[in-house]
Amino acid sequence: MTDKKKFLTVFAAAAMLSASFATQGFAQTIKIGVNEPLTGPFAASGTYVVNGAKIAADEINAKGGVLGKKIELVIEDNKSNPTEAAAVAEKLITNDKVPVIMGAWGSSLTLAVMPKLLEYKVPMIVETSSSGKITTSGNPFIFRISPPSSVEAHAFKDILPKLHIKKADFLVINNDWGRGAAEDFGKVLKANGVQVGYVETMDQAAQDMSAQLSKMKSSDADTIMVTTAVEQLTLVLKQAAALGIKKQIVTTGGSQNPDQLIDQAGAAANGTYHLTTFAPWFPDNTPDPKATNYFLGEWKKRGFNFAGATESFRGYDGIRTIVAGIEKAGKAEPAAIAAAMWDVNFTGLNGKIKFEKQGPAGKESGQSIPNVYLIKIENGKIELPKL
Amino acid sequence: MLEVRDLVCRYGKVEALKGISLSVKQGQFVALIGANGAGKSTTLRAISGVLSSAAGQLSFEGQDITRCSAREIIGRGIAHCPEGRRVFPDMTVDENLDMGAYLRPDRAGIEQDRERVFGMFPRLAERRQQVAGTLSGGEQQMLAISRSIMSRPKLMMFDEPSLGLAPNIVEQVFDIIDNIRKSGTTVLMVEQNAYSALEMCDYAYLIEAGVIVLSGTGEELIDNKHIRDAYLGGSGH
Amino acid sequence: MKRYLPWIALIAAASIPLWLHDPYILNAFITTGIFIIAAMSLNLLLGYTGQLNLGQVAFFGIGAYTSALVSLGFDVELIGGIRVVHEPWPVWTGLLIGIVVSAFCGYIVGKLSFRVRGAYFVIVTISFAEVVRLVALNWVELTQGPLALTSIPPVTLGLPGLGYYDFFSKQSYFYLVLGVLAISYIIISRLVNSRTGRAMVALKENESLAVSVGIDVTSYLVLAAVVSAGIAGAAGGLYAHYLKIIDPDVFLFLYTVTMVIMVVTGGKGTLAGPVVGGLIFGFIPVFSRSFVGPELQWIIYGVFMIVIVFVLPEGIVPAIEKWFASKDKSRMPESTQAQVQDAS
Amino acid sequence: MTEFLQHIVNMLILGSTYALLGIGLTLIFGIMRVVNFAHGELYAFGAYFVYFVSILLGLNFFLSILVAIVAGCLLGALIEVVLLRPMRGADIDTTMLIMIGAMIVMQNGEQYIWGGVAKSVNTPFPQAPLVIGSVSVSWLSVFVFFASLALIAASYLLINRTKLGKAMRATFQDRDTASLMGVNIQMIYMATFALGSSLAAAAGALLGPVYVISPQMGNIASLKAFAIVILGGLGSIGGATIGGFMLAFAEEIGAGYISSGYRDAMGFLIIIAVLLFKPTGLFARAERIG
Amino acid sequence: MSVASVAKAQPALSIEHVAVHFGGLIAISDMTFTVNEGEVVSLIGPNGAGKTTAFNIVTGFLRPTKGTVHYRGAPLTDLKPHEVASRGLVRTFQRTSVFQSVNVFENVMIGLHRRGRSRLWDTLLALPREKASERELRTRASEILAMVGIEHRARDLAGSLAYGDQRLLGVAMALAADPSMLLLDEPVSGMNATETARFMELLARLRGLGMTILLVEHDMPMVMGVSDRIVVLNYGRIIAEGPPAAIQGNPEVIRAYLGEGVKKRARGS
Repeated sequence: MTDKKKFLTVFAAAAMLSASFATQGFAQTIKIGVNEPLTGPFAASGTYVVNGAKIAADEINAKGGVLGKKIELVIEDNKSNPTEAAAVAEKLITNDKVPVIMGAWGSSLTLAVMPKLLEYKVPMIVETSSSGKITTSGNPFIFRISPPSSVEAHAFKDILPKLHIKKADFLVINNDWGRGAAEDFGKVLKANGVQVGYVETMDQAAQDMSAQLSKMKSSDADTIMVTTAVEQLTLVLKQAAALGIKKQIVTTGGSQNPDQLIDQAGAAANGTYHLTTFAPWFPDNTPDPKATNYFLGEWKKRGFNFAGATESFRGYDGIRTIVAGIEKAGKAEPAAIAAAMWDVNFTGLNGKIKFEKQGPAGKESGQSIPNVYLIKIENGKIELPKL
Repeated sequence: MLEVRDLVCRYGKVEALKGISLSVKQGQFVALIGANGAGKSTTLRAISGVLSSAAGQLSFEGQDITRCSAREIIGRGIAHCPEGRRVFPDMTVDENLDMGAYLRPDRAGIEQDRERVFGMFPRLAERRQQVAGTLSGGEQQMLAISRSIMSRPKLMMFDEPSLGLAPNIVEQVFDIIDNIRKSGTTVLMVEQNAYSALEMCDYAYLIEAGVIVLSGTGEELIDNKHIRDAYLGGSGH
Repeated sequence: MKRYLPWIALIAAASIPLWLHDPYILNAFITTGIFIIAAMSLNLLLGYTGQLNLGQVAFFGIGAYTSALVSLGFDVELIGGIRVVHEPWPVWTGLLIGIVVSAFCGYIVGKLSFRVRGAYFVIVTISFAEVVRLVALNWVELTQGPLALTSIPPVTLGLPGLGYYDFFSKQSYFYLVLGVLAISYIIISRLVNSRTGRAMVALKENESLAVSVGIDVTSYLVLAAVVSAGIAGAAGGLYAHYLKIIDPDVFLFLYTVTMVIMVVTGGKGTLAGPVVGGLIFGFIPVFSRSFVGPELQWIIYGVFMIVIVFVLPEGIVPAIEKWFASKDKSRMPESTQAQVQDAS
Repeated sequence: MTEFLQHIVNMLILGSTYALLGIGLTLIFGIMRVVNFAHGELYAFGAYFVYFVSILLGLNFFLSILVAIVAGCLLGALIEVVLLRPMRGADIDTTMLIMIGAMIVMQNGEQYIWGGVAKSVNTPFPQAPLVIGSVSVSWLSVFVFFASLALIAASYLLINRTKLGKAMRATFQDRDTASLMGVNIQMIYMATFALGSSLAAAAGALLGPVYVISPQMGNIASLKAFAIVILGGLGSIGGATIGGFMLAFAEEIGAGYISSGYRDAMGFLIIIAVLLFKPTGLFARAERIG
Repeated sequence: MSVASVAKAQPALSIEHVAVHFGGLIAISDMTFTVNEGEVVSLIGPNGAGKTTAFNIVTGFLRPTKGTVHYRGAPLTDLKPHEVASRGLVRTFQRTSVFQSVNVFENVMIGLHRRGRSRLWDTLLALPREKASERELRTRASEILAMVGIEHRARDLAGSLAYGDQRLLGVAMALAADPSMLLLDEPVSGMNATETARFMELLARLRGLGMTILLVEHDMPMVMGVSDRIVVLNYGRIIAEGPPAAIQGNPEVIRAYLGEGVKKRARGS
């Protein structure tokens, strides 16, 4: 009996806490679905994206909303699990009747949602995932604002000569993102006369990479190209330093969160280069300094740590893109929004957001090409290197 | 000293003891004999608290111990040397002895008893650091007895100490038990080797199918034909 | 009465799409149904032979990958330069081949791993699932690795020249899943109520006694593993063609845990157990989603699971049966009564 | 050769922490027959506790490791009393399910409290590595290595030399006879679970600062711990120690010379091979009949 | 029962020079004896004498260190337990010899396993052969239950039966496995006098059917009452063999059972 009582108390507590999570709905709103991982392995990044999205929503509502209505984010957790991501999309579309979605963070999550978009003909803004398949598989409801590895690699071509790389090893996370990056960057390197040595992978959950790094320590490459999320990257840098590796390290992917790196990897982060798509350290160098400053100010006001800004801006831009689409469409209906997305053209935090067609003719997906920056961490500070 | 009244024990559906009464007086050597499966071991297990009784009373030194746990019972001074020796096979001889003295706080006394035990069993002294599982059957039995001694019991209960031992070892074991009793410890022994037990004991109970059918001094019982029938099945059954 | 219960349940389930028009709930029924099938397959091993396979998800995933690859086609080069090219086949053949391949893997795993029992068996099966996951992750040429197999076609039935029926709509897929579920249920119930099932129960209860009456334990364990793997493979195939994408995440340990939860809370060793447990734990997330934050949904899930195990350690279905039995004053399930009456 | 030496050094450091994880689990399984899926969560708990005490409360780093170990011990005792004691005598998959439930609750509790963003702990050790010849290793890792060895030795002494340890071993070997000796079996169970938990927490407290601390860190720790325990044989401390080093060796060599993608597969392949050829693990004695 | 009436004195089971060592421990040192067709032989001896070990050797649960076991001329030594059972040698166990959580009728149905004819496909497709086979098995099961006299408990869980009835059910299961020879391990231990008497009647009936029986038992009156011959084991070797009357008076046997006075008592009694 006492056990029962105890659990009842827990349930009561759970119900009370839930109040803070419940979304308050009111009749005259335009709903926007947000399908992000809030639990599971990708929870940290997913939460950042959602926080960025909330800033955008509040900003837009403060300015009177869109089409005379306020917007309302319907945020659902896809548990970092493809089955759930698909179920969440279904719920958002059929239960909450959202006309447009932002999601679903990672590529496998996004790929799992895509058939649902086709089924219900609802557009989705893809804010994070980088797999080439997303925009090339013929799903006309996909509009991506994050750069796939090929875009990044293409931009890297111009930076490449200045880094004086002769031979590079790759250490990438063993998922679509890491493997895609190794492939696309490998192509660009080879095309520009740089040799490619080892291509090593690390499991998503792996914490010890010293075996892979020891192997690279004794290779004759001068550079290690690393692609992974910030947590694992921190470990790679720390472990590389511990192994006494003194090679040039360049990271790709744009979501490494350099501030967190400096904070957590310390001196091990010094001298490393990072390809990034948003540069909040130099707001005046960003494409839209005013927006950047507003966003960073809000971010700070809400008590989030600065480091998260490099991830959350994607959520911020994602919602702004959606609202721009709704405005162009003139009504909050899926088909109209999907059609209007092609006309969206504004400056986001990381460059122009304008969709180009990709994929098989007649059912192309949209892909926006953002800016790519190379930054360097030097003495615990972030610099735009003068190359 | 030990008083057992109308003890009933069950294993699931099977009533193993159907109301056993017996008593052991201070300084006495009491034997409990009977054929296999008669309920001898069950009686000891019930007394030492490993098995809970379904009905009846147990008292020790005038105090009721019916509901006491095994830990409390050994704390009161009843040691149970189980059937089949049951030494801890992967622990050394020394460690097994330590386990025997588990509830005793007096380090000096424990060491004194350890020396005493090694005096009694020089073979064990030689094998102090050997793991018990590698000892011979006879050595294991001696270890099991020593382990019980280490708790400094007032009453020692032996369950089939001769089981599975070669005849010359059996003789040695009985001598040891006899010595323990001579040193003043009260003994309750379960034994299927009836004649040896009867010869050694002051008083004996014959148990058959969970019931005490006969009791008396060893001398009285040793010539009783009923004993042989109980074991080998006779015409009188 | 009890005999007709499964049929009543089936008819009730079949009526769902007629009155339920919420696609989200229907979607939840479909995915839950798929996991119920997988849980039923686990129950055959855990509930009837007493072997806990914590790598059941391996068969689920193998079924999913095989079915997807058969219907998508592939082109791989094996060691020694042998090139294997496979042109896409109709989806229903994919499902069947997926079942066969899973069952075959079940045979291999059963043959090897039933040499160990208890906790050792549990760990061998976990290890097997992990190895299969890593193969799926790293054999990029075949499985696309983490890039996932996408554009998996929906299930179609039919033959060239005779026309096809495709299970594209949610309603039709619901019936497909329900059909496979019913067939799996019938297969398992026939199996466990036969000579084979008695042999399985016997070896679960007391292996020595079972062999002493001439039951060849290993062969029945392997048989159970084969059938169980085949059914899990069918569930995996349904999953792949419903979600239309699979990646190595289908081998997540979490999925096996989900199956175990469904089986144990529902009541292992009962036919209805996985169905009841599956419905409960399939729908807890659906309902808790609407009023509780993400982490708390999980916490509720975990707490609820512990509560069920504490309150009804044998599972829900046995508890209900006992309750009815105590009301009826007749202690035996009806099926056995029927047999006895038959016999006398 | 240089590379090989570096791999060996990596293996020793990794192995020592693996061993620590494995010992806790093997004790719990060996004595209590509980498949403890929450083991990894106690590892994560230890790591978070160090973060909490040393960063948020600002206590000394070494002291906070000690505090985390004690906290892990208490939490283990609590779990045993609340979740396992009432279910004593239930079959192995029932208790396993309870521990899976505890795992889900704890992992999401961590995320609820700390958020999903990984935490890191700064340590008083210099960032520059210790370099000996061609081999290089961080000072923190050196500390972790020796601290792990010390903890392994301490648990070995606890089990072999103390009264409590002897009672645990006696309970493991023959529960009934142990209770005849006056051993309080309930207390031994609680102590075992608390000890196993504190070792897991210790591993987390030591490794948290080496790696980063996230709610997911327990998953992989549990999986590795199971692998180690199986390699070494259930219930054997020495076995778990060697198993830990073996797993680390297989992973290092697998990743260094075969394929990093199959790094984690190496351990499992060895396990499958070990169980098929020597089903009781490499170092366990065959269980006794009766 | 499909027991052929073979002329007596023809050996059915022969155990030759069997020895069993567990590590250093010698459980059986050298054991040779035979059981003839249709005979009831009891294997007795004090606790730990090696009786159950001998049973385990014969039924394939243990491999002998040395020696051979033949049944009806064919060697059994390398067979697995279920293979031994299918040669017609079926045993019961000392303690739990029924499936506790299954009902009595199903227990016998499990015992009938070997006699089922249905294959996997018959079962899955519910073919006529499956039904026929099941019907046949059910009839058999009822017959066997009636024979041992517990048909009125058919629907009860085996675990809920009185101990004596459980032992009877154990024998019923063994009988269901179609034996030509039964090996009963302490069948009446824990039974009361009435139950034992009933059991002895059952044994007599089985014997009348020509069944060969090897018995391990502690209940001496029962052993003396049913056995044609008794084999006495002590310390892993045979110390006496012969008809009940001879065994009862054998001083060696008495010594084995009752021990001998160490000091006061003279040899023998």
